[in-house]
Amino acid sequence: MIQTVPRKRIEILVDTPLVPRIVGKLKAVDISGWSVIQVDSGGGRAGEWQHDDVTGASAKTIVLAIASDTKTAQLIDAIAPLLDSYGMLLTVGDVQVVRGERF
Amino acid sequence: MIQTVPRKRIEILVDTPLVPRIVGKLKAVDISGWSVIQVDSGGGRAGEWQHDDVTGASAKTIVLAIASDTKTAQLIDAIAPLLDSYGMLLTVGDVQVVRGERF
Amino acid sequence: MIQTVPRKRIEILVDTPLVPRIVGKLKAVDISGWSVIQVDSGGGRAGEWQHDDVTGASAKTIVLAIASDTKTAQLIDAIAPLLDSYGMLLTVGDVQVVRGERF
Amino acid sequence: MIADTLTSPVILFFVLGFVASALKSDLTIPEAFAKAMSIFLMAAIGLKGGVEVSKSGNTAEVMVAAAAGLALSFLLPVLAFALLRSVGKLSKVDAGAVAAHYGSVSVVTFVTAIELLTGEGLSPAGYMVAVLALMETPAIISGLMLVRKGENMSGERSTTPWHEVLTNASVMLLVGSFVIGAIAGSDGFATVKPLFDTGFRGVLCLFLLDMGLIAARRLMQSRKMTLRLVILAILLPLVNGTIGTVVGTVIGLDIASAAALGILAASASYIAVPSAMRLALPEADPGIYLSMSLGVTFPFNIIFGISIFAALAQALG
Amino acid sequence: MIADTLTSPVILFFVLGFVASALKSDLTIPEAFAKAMSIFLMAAIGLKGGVEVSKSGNTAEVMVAAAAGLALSFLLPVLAFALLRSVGKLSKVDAGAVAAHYGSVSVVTFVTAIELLTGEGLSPAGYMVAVLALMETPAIISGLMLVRKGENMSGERSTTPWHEVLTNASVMLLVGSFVIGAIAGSDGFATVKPLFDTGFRGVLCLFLLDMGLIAARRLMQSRKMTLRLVILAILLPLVNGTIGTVVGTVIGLDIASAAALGILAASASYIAVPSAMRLALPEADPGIYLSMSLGVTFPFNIIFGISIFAALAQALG
Amino acid sequence: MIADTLTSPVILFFVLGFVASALKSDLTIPEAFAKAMSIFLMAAIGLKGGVEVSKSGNTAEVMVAAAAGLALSFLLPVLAFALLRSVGKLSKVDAGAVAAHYGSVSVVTFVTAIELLTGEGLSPAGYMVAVLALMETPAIISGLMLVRKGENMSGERSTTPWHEVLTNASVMLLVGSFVIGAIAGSDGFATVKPLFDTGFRGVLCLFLLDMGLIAARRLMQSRKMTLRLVILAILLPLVNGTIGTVVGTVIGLDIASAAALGILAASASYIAVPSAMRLALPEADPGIYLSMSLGVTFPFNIIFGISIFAALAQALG
Ligand SMILES: Nc1ncnc2c1ncn2[C@@H]1O[C@H](COP(=O)(O)O)[C@@H](O)[C@H]1O
Ligand SMILES: Nc1ncnc2c1ncn2[C@@H]1O[C@H](COP(=O)(O)O)[C@@H](O)[C@H]1O
Ligand SMILES: Nc1ncnc2c1ncn2[C@@H]1O[C@H](COP(=O)(O)O)[C@@H](O)[C@H]1O
Ligand code: NA
Ligand code: NA
Ligand code: NA
Repeated sequence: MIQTVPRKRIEILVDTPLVPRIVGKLKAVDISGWSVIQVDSGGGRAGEWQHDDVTGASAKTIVLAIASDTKTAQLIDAIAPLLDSYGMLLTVGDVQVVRGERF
Repeated sequence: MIQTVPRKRIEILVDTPLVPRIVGKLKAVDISGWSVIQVDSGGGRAGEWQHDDVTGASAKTIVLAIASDTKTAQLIDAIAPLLDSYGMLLTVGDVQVVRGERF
Repeated sequence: MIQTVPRKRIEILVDTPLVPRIVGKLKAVDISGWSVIQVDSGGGRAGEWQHDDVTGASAKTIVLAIASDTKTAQLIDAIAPLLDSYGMLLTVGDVQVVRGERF
Repeated sequence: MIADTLTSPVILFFVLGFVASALKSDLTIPEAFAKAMSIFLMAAIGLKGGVEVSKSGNTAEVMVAAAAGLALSFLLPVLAFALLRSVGKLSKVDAGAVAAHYGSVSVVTFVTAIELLTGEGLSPAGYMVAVLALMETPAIISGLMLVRKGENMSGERSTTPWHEVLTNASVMLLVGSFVIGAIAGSDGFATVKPLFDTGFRGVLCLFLLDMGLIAARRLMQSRKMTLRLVILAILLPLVNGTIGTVVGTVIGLDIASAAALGILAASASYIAVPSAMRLALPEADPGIYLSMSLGVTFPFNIIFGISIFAALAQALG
Repeated sequence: MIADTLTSPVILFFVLGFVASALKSDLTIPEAFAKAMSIFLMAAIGLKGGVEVSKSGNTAEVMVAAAAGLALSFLLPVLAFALLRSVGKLSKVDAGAVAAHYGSVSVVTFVTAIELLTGEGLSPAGYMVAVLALMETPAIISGLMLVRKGENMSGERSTTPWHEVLTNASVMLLVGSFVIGAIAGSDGFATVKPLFDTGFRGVLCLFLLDMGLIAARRLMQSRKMTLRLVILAILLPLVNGTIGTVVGTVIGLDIASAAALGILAASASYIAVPSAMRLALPEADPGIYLSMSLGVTFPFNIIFGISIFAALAQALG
Repeated sequence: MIADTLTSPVILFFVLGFVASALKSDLTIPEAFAKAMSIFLMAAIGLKGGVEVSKSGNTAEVMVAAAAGLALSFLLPVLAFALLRSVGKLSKVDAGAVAAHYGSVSVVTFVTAIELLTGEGLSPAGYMVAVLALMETPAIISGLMLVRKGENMSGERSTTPWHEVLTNASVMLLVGSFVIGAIAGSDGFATVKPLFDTGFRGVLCLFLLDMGLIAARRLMQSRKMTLRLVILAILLPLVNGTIGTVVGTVIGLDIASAAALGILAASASYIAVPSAMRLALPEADPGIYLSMSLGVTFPFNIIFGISIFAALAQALG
């Protein structure tokens, strides 16, 4: 049997211009990697939106990171104060990572 | 410690032209928000496909929504009858949402 | 109540040129379907990257597949030997699939 | 004209795309670029049509052609539906969905026809662009009516997507640019002509390259195509195109415009109608209607259909 | 000039986009294509401006115009801030964010103005492109200073995004192409002119089609717009544009260049500033600044503002 | 010629992109647009090459040039491999992967060379486009053979991606458009010339702007580049380019075509080969081969290489 390790799957939905800030936080708590996925459109309390590159300011993005429980907790502590002003959505789920000791 | 609340992460894979219908269902059960991600290609029983904008009709999309257990159950009841004819794929996972009381 | 079945949600982050290889592995263990999502940018031990179509070689992609426990285990066995050389990231989570007997 | 067609760069790029896709090459056109080209082509023919109408202004003829186009789009699905049910052995829902595609039109087929016909000295009238726009969507309504006839509809399916039909993107763009062309006239158009006129044929080449790639891929990936359906995907354009050309001749259109009406009737939609069908008839199998219209009928019309209906219009005219 | 404006294809495509979006049509321009067009337009006007400056080389006049532009971008937000606080009833943070937008400029408004003015025989000087680039970002600094004045800043918010301000994409591209145009001169430009000159107006049409779609969507989706804000989104360009035109005339610019300076002052950013504000003032509501600048001020300037400031410059000049 | 090169808008846009990226500006070209431009450029040079060949038809010379190109693509990796192992201290796998890149060619380097050479009155023969297409992929095979020599291969790695090599997108497009150009001839080409000829240089400017952005980013993000590798990334094009120019002269090509063959030999692939290597040699580090070919060799060739091999061909010819 191949070895798997339990890790957290962190999903941060955030305005595209703020992605560098989030990546900064990830690095600050020493999370080893992240992946960025573009969101096309959506809706919430502030109304509906579509991605348009002309004003990139209203585009949204998902930052996905796999991390250990400890680092996840540190990240949450670091990001939580920004949640309201940045209008982010931060979810954490459980996953098994195959050969994932390094994360 | 920052507070997290348990919520459902609903992922609905659906043909792009049908997204407005799904969003309608989400609103009907009063789910507060959703995000739409474009799928690039894939394969299933009906064969393989690639996204092409020329005939948008065959493109597929993921609608992602974070919601409470109750609303998730309502959504499933509302969408299930359409699953077959629409060829959708509907999965529900558990996540912790940071400061997520509003969802 | 609508019936749901427990399944695995497999997420494979891989270099775009290698996607056909991964799809081959999925088919080999008889997983019925998959969906491919484009990743925009990211960072890891090998540094940061952005998607650019000019040299597609450095682009990354997520292959998403819903499968039963058995097939998931088979897939992991088949893919694990490639993890290092391909630089893949393979995570497995639990989801409930609505009317998902076929997966 | 077939010989000219087959050495035209426009058609050769289509063939190149088709061959590359058949060889499973990794050649692809980015979707955003393909969509941009189709927007460009629609704006360009819309503008040109509008400018021409602003010059001639033969209103009676325009009204007759428009009425003929509308009638064809509404009625052609009835015949197609019957053939698809009997010869094609399709279910009611699938037959209705496919029939709607054949009543509607393909903008790129029309644009290619204009290019090839003009190359032979046969320029269709400017108002044919308006006829094209008018023929886009009525077939959606008749396709849905054919499916629902005698049926006790309930739930989701009973809604006709009126809004989508009326504000459809290509209709908007074609009609909008047509009106802009008519308002701006030759002088106003002169200022934007360098892009919309000079670049037109080259863009069409690259767009048809993409269409070749997509058509061949459709054909190879479709698992639902039977021999009967392939035959119908060639028979329907022949029948509809003949009807269209004859109608055009009878109502007194010039030879080129009658040929253009024939080609519109022969062509099958692969943009507006599939989206509408996915929404209004989700049970219909997209694998069938896309494979027929994109995989078989489109290539057939581009390579043979245009020449056939041009010859027919000349014989009749 | 208003009449000419309203029959120009460039403006009519904007109207078409606006109408299509208001009718909730599914017509959309792929974002990659829209961004490509804006890159093209910026490169093209940058090049043309540089080539013209390489020919004339009236350095003193250029310096004066540049200084005026810088001063306007820095100072206009102060007036705007006061109006947004008092009349607009906005919070300090929102008022500062919006004020920054109105101090900065809209490249497309400028480009459209150049086209329309040139069509009337009023060609602004080539160096106005450099003024445009200079006016893009100073307003960001003053907007942030207005918010922070008298405030005890802490944490994230206290950082000014200097790097983003200085290496901003449109500034880079405008200044870069301007310099390339100045180095290459008329002869060097001749080799690339077919694309950058010939295609210009047509591309502007398609880009304004997209801007119409986006502007109307913004307007419909915004829940934060009050009547007061709508009025300010029309009042601010009128006030700023008048100041700009007067300043231009006073410092001795020719009529066309004074009008162009007026239009720059009247226009509001919707690319550089929103991104900077999202980063530097995340608490400010993007729904407000984007709706005002894109949804109201942009259409107002395109359709009325350009003609108004042209007329004003002619009256003053 | 260096002086002309450095004031050419084409090169200046490359420099602008490089500088913007080095300053970490947020200027980016949408990928779909970049890919669209590269498709356009390949279709355009393919067509032009084909049209020229249809006019001249000097078959013997074409065959000799083609054979020389094939031989260079197959054999240049052997020398490169030796240098990369000894001087570069690379592992066998990495050396083989890099060697394949230097045996293959860069389409954009070739296109830029054609533009700059033609500007100096040195037009390479039309058939050089076919030589370019032929040189794209043989190097992939030799690179893999060098890695596998004396190795007991097993599992995944033992498969050569023949299908990918033969139906590679750029080969398909170059060869396809070349054939279309040859079939259509001057008359057929005339109809699409406005787009493919008029727009060519301008598109090349914008494409090189993107290449500048990408090259500088590559260089900054690469953590694997050693000084030895940087030196090799300049030495290899010098050596290969000299070999190519000499071979071209020896087999009797005209000066411009010999220079073009030199530039092809000097250039390194950054599209076809990286993808093939990722598939066939996943253990090879993409950070190395992309940084060398895109980050160092490409800029070197664009700015210096083209002029060097043009001078060499003139000295020899
Ligand atoms: N912990 C992580 N979470 C999410 N994505 C990751 C993670 N680590 C690596 N990646 C992705 O995988 C790519 C390669 O990682 P690496 O092999 O560590 O350079 C990165 O550029 C990211 O896109
Ligand atoms: N419950 C949710 N599930 C998924 N995405 C959401 C949810 N709520 C908000 N979003 C996303 O976050 C964006 C901003 O939400 P809001 O701040 O509520 O307007 C929305 O436009 C969606 O893209
Ligand atoms: N097991 C699966 N995991 C992920 N995506 C799937 C799966 N099955 C189907 N899909 C997606 O749903 C589409 C339609 O599936 P099907 O109805 O089976 O043809 C496929 O083309 C995939 O994009
Ligand atoms: Na038809
Ligand atoms: Na302003
Ligand atoms: Na080479």
